[in-house]
Formats: sequence, structure tokens, C-alpha cells
Amino acid sequence: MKLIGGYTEEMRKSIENVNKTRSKRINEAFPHMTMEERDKVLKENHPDYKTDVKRALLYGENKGDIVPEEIANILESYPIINPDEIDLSKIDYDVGVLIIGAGGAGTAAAIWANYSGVPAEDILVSSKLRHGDANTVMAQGGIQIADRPEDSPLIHYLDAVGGGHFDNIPELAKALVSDAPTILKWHKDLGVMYDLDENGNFMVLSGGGTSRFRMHSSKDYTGLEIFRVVRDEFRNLNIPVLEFTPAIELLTDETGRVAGAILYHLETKQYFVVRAKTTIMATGGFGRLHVAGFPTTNHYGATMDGVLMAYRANAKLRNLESTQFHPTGAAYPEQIVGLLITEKVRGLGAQVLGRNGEQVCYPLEPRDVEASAIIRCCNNTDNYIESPTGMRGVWLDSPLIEEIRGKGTIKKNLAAMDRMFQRFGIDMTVDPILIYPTLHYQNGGVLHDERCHSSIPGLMIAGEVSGGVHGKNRLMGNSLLEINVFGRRAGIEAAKEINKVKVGKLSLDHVRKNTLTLDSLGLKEKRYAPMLLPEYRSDIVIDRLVQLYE
Amino acid sequence: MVQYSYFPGCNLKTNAKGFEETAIAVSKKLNSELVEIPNWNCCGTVHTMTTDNLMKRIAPVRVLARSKNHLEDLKDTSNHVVTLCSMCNSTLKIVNEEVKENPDDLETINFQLEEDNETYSIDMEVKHFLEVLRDSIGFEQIRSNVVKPLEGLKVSPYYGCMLLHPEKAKIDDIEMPTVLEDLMESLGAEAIFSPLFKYCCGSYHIVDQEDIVAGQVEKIVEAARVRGANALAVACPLCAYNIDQQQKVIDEKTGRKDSLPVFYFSQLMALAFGESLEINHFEDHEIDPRILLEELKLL
Amino acid sequence: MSKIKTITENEKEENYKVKIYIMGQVYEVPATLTIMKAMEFVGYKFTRGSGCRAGFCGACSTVYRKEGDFHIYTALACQTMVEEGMFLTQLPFVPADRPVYDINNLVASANAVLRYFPEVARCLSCNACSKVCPQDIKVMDYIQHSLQGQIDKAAEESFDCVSCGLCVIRCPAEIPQYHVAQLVRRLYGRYIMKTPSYLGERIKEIDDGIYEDGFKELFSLSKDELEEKYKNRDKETN
Amino acid sequence: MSYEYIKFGQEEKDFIEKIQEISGQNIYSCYQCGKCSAGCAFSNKMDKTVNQLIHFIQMGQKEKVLKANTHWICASCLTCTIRCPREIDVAALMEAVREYILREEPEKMKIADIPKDVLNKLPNIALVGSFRKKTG
Repeated sequence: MKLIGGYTEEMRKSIENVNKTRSKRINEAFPHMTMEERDKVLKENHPDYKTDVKRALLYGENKGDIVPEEIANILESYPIINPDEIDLSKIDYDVGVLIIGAGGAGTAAAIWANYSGVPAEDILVSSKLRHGDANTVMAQGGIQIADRPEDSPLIHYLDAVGGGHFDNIPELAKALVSDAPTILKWHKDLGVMYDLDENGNFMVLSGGGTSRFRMHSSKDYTGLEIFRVVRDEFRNLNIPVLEFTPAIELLTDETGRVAGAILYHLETKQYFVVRAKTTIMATGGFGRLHVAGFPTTNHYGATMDGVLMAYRANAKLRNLESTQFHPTGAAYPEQIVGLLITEKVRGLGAQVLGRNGEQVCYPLEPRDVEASAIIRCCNNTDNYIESPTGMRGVWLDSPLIEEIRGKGTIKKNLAAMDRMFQRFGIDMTVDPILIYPTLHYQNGGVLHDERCHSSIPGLMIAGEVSGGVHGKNRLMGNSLLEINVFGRRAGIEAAKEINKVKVGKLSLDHVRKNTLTLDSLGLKEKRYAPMLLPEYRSDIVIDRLVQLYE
Repeated sequence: MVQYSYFPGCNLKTNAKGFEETAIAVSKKLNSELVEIPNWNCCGTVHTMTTDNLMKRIAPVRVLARSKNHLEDLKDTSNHVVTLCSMCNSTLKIVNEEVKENPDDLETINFQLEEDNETYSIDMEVKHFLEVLRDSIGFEQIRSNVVKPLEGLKVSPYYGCMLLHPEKAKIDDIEMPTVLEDLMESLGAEAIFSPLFKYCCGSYHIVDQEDIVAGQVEKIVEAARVRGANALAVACPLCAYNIDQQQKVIDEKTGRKDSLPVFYFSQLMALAFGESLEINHFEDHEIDPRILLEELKLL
Repeated sequence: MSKIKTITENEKEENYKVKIYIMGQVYEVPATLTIMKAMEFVGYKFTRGSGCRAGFCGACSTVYRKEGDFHIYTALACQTMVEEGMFLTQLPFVPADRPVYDINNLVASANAVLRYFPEVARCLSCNACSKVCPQDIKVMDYIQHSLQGQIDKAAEESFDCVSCGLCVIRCPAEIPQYHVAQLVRRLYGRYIMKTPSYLGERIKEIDDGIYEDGFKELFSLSKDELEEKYKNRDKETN
Repeated sequence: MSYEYIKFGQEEKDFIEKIQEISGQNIYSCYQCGKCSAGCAFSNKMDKTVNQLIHFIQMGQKEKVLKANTHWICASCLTCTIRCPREIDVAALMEAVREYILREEPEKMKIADIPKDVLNKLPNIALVGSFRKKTG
């Protein structure tokens, strides 16, 4: 297969069209969709609206909710431990605040619990992988904060609920937008390098579905830069963290209150019993479930463990029917299919083009609408581009950014992405890149209130694991905001909570009860979860796996 | 305007800002601008005297290689890399001579540098700014730029070791140098000879053997003071720090009040040339030179 | 070297396979895979060594050599294609001490760096760190900028660091470069990049409750009214 | 000139050769005139003078050399080197003794023991210089 500048000859033909139309397109504004057009494109193309890949939950607080097959399968799984084999009389860690998950939300929660008076040694953070192996560090584009005089929390609110199809919980959306400036101040004081313009103001871009320039960024490593600074602060506070030690089941007491968790060390294979006055669930999302067979942008550990553990303990969930497909995942080359092409690329001016080099849709619709429009172009028209491995996609005209904003803009603002494509011989400052929607974000999750309490006592929720903040669709830049806003709120609230709480006798009775319920359902296939890590070994290897007696 | 490829060295950016800023200002006035090498690294001081450790010679050779590349960006330049810090000057000069004498060593070092697309071919000459002032600009031109002669300033030049040692790196006669004296006199100050003009200040022992430095400084300052000096002139940020800071320590211990302020030679040039006061960064000095300058009505 | 173990059945694909050595053991894998996917293909299930899988987290730092080539090469396993004859291993962990400091009580200077990382002064400028950086950062240059107190330059140069630790392993001066980089970036973000004044004003407005009435009004709207308001909101343009 | 009539053991020979190898100097060029010690700015702090140390090396008396503080007091000012009538790089001999020790025991100077407030104000050149001389 002959490649010219990373692309096949066939693809080159289409790139010529793109090059030809570019000068004409610089000033060409593609019209926004009307609400009716949005509805139509969503219903006809978005996986959320496809009934054949979904089913109703058979038990629990959300019995009857229609959710994707992959999610129902997890929620209707048997536990991976036998409760009778776990000795709860020996407590390994007895703490005030247990935080499950060490991404952006969990880390912020730990810091703010400590700021609010909980001593570092009375906090314990559990992390499935290393501290910070999370979707947080992969967020590139930015964080939405209505701080400029031209903007306001009310406008930010309106953008968020409109993008979420008016299904957001109003109090949560209000909390999200109102705390945003405080979060920015906190980050600045910690030393996060937010981009500034030549006047010393924050550099801001618009994002899909936003009506103001509100995306604050730190080049295209925004999530990484925020997180590594926050983690550095965490380390300065000497808060204990257990790496490679995920929670595998919550613990409850006789009142049904969550009272800690069982942790499992992935390397030494032993379990630990943690008793905690308050447990904060911050385990992140579910991209690695590959809903509807889509590739994903998510990190290796995004397997929805937290939602499952909470559901087994009787927590209410919300909006799990809705999955965010990022409109622009890489569709070529094969090695990086599914990896995120940040929305900032469109924010900086790149347009979405079909094979003929003409625009397919307005580049900055809300994510679900934009994704649906691209899926429509690829599935229902012949205006798509096909990769050598048969993957369909549309062009994202990155060279247009350099035309609009000057040579060097990509190297300066999209260094990570430029580097990624360079590794595969593609120069995105000269040639467009091929994209297709990719599984990006768990819009729904465990229900909580604006002080982060879930529907069951003793369990607090923060971050992507939660449901209700974003309704049916999250806007770009609201996830980096969410983990900080609700992580902070959870930490502050936990500090108040632990002074007035008494925990009873630890038990796994809720897990036993759960097993009995599952038995009564007569499931065709017996599955086990939490999944902890996805399976990517080849079938040839899996066929030969064997468990040795010990 | 002649331009020189200028190697600052780490201290010129930290506690010797007054040295750098005044030197750059006067260099412009003398039509011999010092232009900083982009992305320079440590000079590698204090230079190793081992025969078998080329690793420690990579830093200075890389500086020379980067300076050579820098020449392309400069106007009316020569193959000089100009330094201010005498430790940098000595280190770079020694290594430049060493690799001239040992082409095999240079080849080995270049083998490392080439992986970074850098290479050195013994085509640079290391010059201390004092050499440029004396040999290329000349004291006459300096004198003609003086607008405020430093009358009343009795300054004892303190060369320290590194301007004169070793033979390969000397900028003047090893045992009887005159460049600082000549410079001081061209500025209208009186140069006071001290026999301890190159008596080692204790150098890097300040990190863990402060008492050694204290003993040296006491002798150096006293030798100048008894001969009537009211200030010292230096060319090394470490000498400057040691003498300035240790006098302060002695003052605090003994209650003495006759400490001598320590000037970089370029600060005195800037004063005589009438440059703005801020570039001297006198606030970084322990013994505030402004008191003496005010007494002498030189501010 | 041990005997070649063929683990793929499809003989026709033979042309598209490369031989790689994972910790000394030879495998044949499809040439289109990244190192990470190749390791999974032959049967490794990662706990360590796989994080974001997209080049951000630095969990999968990999060291390799090629046949007939003395150089040490480095890579992020998730971002690098397998090549014929690669001898590779992953680094499960890189020990690197980091001191505890309070960012509120520092000055953006070389001394702040040397106070916590005096070993920075041991840098030999050998550039081994820059050579191994999978992010193409000029690591030695930013360490030197830190030593020189040029905090802004050091912060900008080190910005793309993913803390994979490869530089730390190679450094003859034993400097934990990525921790130094973290400190200088925080110094830069905190003390040199100033915060625009309008941020404080907005926080005060929110604390003073001036948006409360606005929220009350939005909360009181029916879904249709809210939708109408959303449709008609004005959009800021360039 | 050499000391061939003295019967050195293997250990002494190894030590002498190593010092000569690292420094690149012929230790037996020294005829013990004492000019190095006389001109040294730090003689009064040294428990053995410079020429004494050189004599120990000439005699292969490794233990005595390693025990002396002479080479650690030396600040590499090179006055001895420029004044030696036999053109020995005396400072390089001091360096060779330091290196000999540092190659076995790399942290003669415990970096972790430097007080934070000292690190806070020291010129970085002092740290660079001392680490290059006192750590391996």
C-alpha cells in the first residue's frame, strides 16, 4: 500500500477537493440546525435513540429503565467475591473519609476534605491504576467558566441545560456554573498555567453548544495540566493513596448506610477491609464497555465499577440511557482509531467536510447533534471517505486553522495532537484529518443532590460516575468543571458529615441479597462484575487460559 | 555596532543581575553589543582536572558549539564567545585549549553532540569582557564615554583566581595584572593595589565549609582597607557573593561598620557612563554600595 | 535467544507480521499494531503499563533496542508501532523522590528550585534526558533554564511532559527532572502568569447572590418556555 | 627520577598508578621544594601540607592520603599549579585524590544535609562548583 504524506492515493483524491474549496470556505458560515432539524438528525442517527441495542433493567431502584445492552449486562452481574469468604472482623483501614477513585474528582475531594479540617491520615484514596490514570488527564480542549464580564453564570446555565435537552437537574446545573469561577481561582493559586492572551486576559474559545467564548484552556493538555498541579498539591498534603487497589464492593451497616468498602490489590491479590464514616464514589465512566460497538477515547480503567457497586447498595441511577459520542474521534490511521480529536480543533476554526470537500454541518453543534450529523453523512449518503481498513469518516479541515489564525497556531495550541499525527507520517497543518464519532462520556450515572449525597446515606458522588448534572448530553468543557466543582463540594460536605456519624457493624448483606435477586431473575447468561479491566487479549490466547490450583 | 556572542552563565541570571544588566548597557554604548546565546547550558565549572572524565567536558564544548551556531544570527561579529563570569571564562578557555591539544577527545565528545545535531570544530575564541574592553574597544574610548568621573572612589581591584589561572585561561599577566587598574583609572577612580588581589576567596566551600571562606574574606578585605581602599571591584559572581555576604556576617559578629562595598567592574562603568541606577540591582548587595556613592556624591 | 513461537494461525497474513522480542522472548505480531496492542495480542493483560492509552498519562514508558544498533530507544507503548527486531521492555515504575513544599511561600527563582532540588546543580549538560524523551522535550534545556532561574522558559519547555520517567532513569546526575518541571510550572502559573482582575469580581458577584433572582426565574419556567429562551439566546461572535 | 629501589606492594602500586592515571601527572617529578604549600591560601586549614600529601602518594601510602583533609580543603584556585617549578599540575593531583575517593564513595558532601535556608540564598555557581568537586 503506497502512502503519500500518510494517506493512500484514493484518500489523496478527496484531499485535493478539500484543498480546492478551502479559500472559498474561509468565510463560509454553515447554518446552525433548528431545534426541529436537531431532533430529526438525533432520532434517525444517534445510538441513544436506537432501540435494538437497548433493554430494560430487570431489577433494582431503576427497574424498567431502558439502557444500552452493555450497561444492563454489567448491572445484572454477579459479584466477583463470595461474601462468605471475606473476614469483616479485621479492619485494615479505619478512616473518616474513603474516596474511591483517584482521578480529578476524587483528588479534588481529598484535598478539600483536608482543607476543611479532616486530617490527612483520616482520609484514604483508592485508585484502580496509578494516581491519575483517568479520563481527566485526557481532556484536551478546556474547561467552561463564565468569568468574563460579557458572560454570566445564567448564560452558562442556559447553554448547559439546552445542550442537555432540558433533562439536567436544575440545582446541579446551577451549582456547576456558580462554582466555576471559584474553581478557576483555586487552580490559579495552585499554579495551573491557563492560557493568557496578549492583554493578560484568559484566552477563551467557543465550544459546541456554547453561546459565549468560555473555554479556558492550557494548550491542548488542559486536563493533564490541571490534574498534575492538583495532584502535586495533594502530594504536598501527604494524603494517603493506595494505587492498583480498586474497590470491588461497598460495605453497609445494619441500617443500610454505606460504611466503607472492600478493596482488592490487583498485584498481590489480597483484599482490604476499609471502614469509613463517609464514602465518596468518584470512579469515573464506562467508555471501555464499548457501547454499541464504538471505539472509545476513555482510559484503560473506565469500566463503570462505581455505578455497579452503588446500584448493588440500592442507590438510584439516572440518565444511563444516554451516552456521549464525541463527534470527532480519529478514524485513520488504524492504530489510533477512536482517540479523541479535541473539540478545540473546531473551536479554532476547522470545518467538517465530506468527500467532495464541502461542509457537512455547522462545526460547533452540541456534541450529540454534531455526532449524529457525521454518522448520517457516513451511513446515509455517499459523501464519506473510506480508510484502507474500511472505516468510514469525514474530513476535519485542520489546515484551515493555520489559514485563519496564522502559521504555527497548530504547533502552539494543538501540540499533543500534532505530535500524535506526526508519529504516523501525517502533517495536520497541511492535510486534513479523518474523523468519526467515538464513545466519549457517560452522561448519566448515580443520582446525587447539590451537596453530593446519593440516595443512600453514607455514599457521596462526584464526577463522571454521577448522573443529573448534564442531563442527556454534556457540553464540551463541562466535565473538567464538574469533577472540580463536585469533587470540591463532596470534600467539604464529607468534612461536615464525619463529625455527626456513627457507623454500625460492617456487612456485605446487600451483596448477598443482590445475588438472591439475580438468582430469581432466571438470567440466560451468568456474568461477573465489576469488570475492573477490559479484556484485549487475542482469542487465540484466551482459548488457552487456565486457572491453576493453589 | 559590533555584536558578540555572549555566554551569561547561571549567576548572571540570578544573584548577579546587576553585573549582566550593566555590562549589556555599557556594551551598547561602546558599540559592541553582547547578544545572549539562545539555549545555553552550564559552562561546566569548576573545571575538571582529570584526564579521563570526558563527560564533564561535554557541557563546555556544547556551549562553544552553540555559540558558533549563534554567530550566524549576529552582525559584524568575530569568532569570539564573550563571558562576564570569570569562572565561566576560565572553564570555557581551558576546555577550548584542551580540545585543541587533544583532537581525539574532541572527536569522542562530538560523537555525543552529533546525536543532538551539534558539533564543535575548535573555531571559537573565548574572551572575557575585560579583554574585549582592553583589546578591541580600548580604554580611550571608554574614557570618552565617561560623563560622571568616579572621583573619590578608591577602589581595590580583586581579580580572584579564575581571571588569571591557569596559564591557558589568563586574561592578563598572571602575577602582575593591570587591566582592572587601567579600567578603574579610565573611569576616574583611584586604583588601590592590594597584594591579595588574587588570594582565593574560598570559592565553592561556601556551601559546606563557610568558616574557610570567612577567614579568606577577612584577610582580603583587610589588605585592601589598610591601603586606603573604600571599595572593591570584582569580575566573579562567586567572589562577589562571598566577600559581600561574609563581610555582613563579620559585621554582625563584631559590630564593625567599615565594610567595603563590592562592585562588579561593569557597575562602575555604568555609573560613570550615567546609565540608570536600577540596572545595578544594588538591592541585591548585602553591603549597600549606595551609602558610599552618596557620600561621594556619585549618585 | 529462545525458539520462535508462532502464535498466529493465518499463514496468508505472514507478510504483515514482524518479529519482536518482549523481555527476551520472541513473538510474531501483525505489523499494524502499537507496542501496547502487540503485547495484548500475544497475551499480556496489563495492570501496570497501561493507563490512558492515548499518550497523556506516561504509564507505558518502554525501552527498546534494535538489532545491530547500539542506541537505546524509548517510546510510549500506546503511541508507537512495532518494528521488526525490536527488543523491548516496559518500565513498570520509576522511583523518583519529590520533596514536600508549600507553593504559597515560594519565589519564582532559581533558589526555589535549588532549595528543593539541589541536585539540579549536578547537571552535566550531557543531554541524555532530551535524547530519550518520547515527547521530544528538550529536557536538559529546561533543567538548565531552571538552574538559571529562567522559570518562564523552563515552564514552557517542559509543558508537554507526561511524567513517564525515562529521563529520570537516564540521568547521570540523578535529577528527577519531571518533578523539577512540575515545580517550575507551578511557580510560573502561580507567580508569573497573573490572574485577570475580572475573575475576582465575578466570584464576589456570585458570593453576593446577585444571580439568585435570575436562577429563580429560570427555575420557574416550564420546559417550553426554557426552550424558547434557549433558542433565542444571543450568541457572541468574533 | 623514580623510587624503583623501594619495594612497593601491589596495593601501593595500584594506588600510585591510579592517581597518576587520573591526574595525568608524573608524581615523581616532585622534588619536594614546598613551594605549593608555601603559596597555598589554605595551608593553615590543612592537616597535611600539599607537599606532604604528594610525598605520601609518592610512597604509596594510600591510607595516609585518604585520611588527610588536604584535598578537601583545596579550592582549586590553581596557585600551586602555576608556581610549581617542576610544572606539575599540583591541583590536578588534589583532584585525582578527590576523584579516587568519589569513585568509591560518590557523596563526600551530603547534599541532603545542606540546610534549606542556605540553599535559598546561595549563588547557584557555588552549588554547581562544589557538587562537581565533592560528589561523584
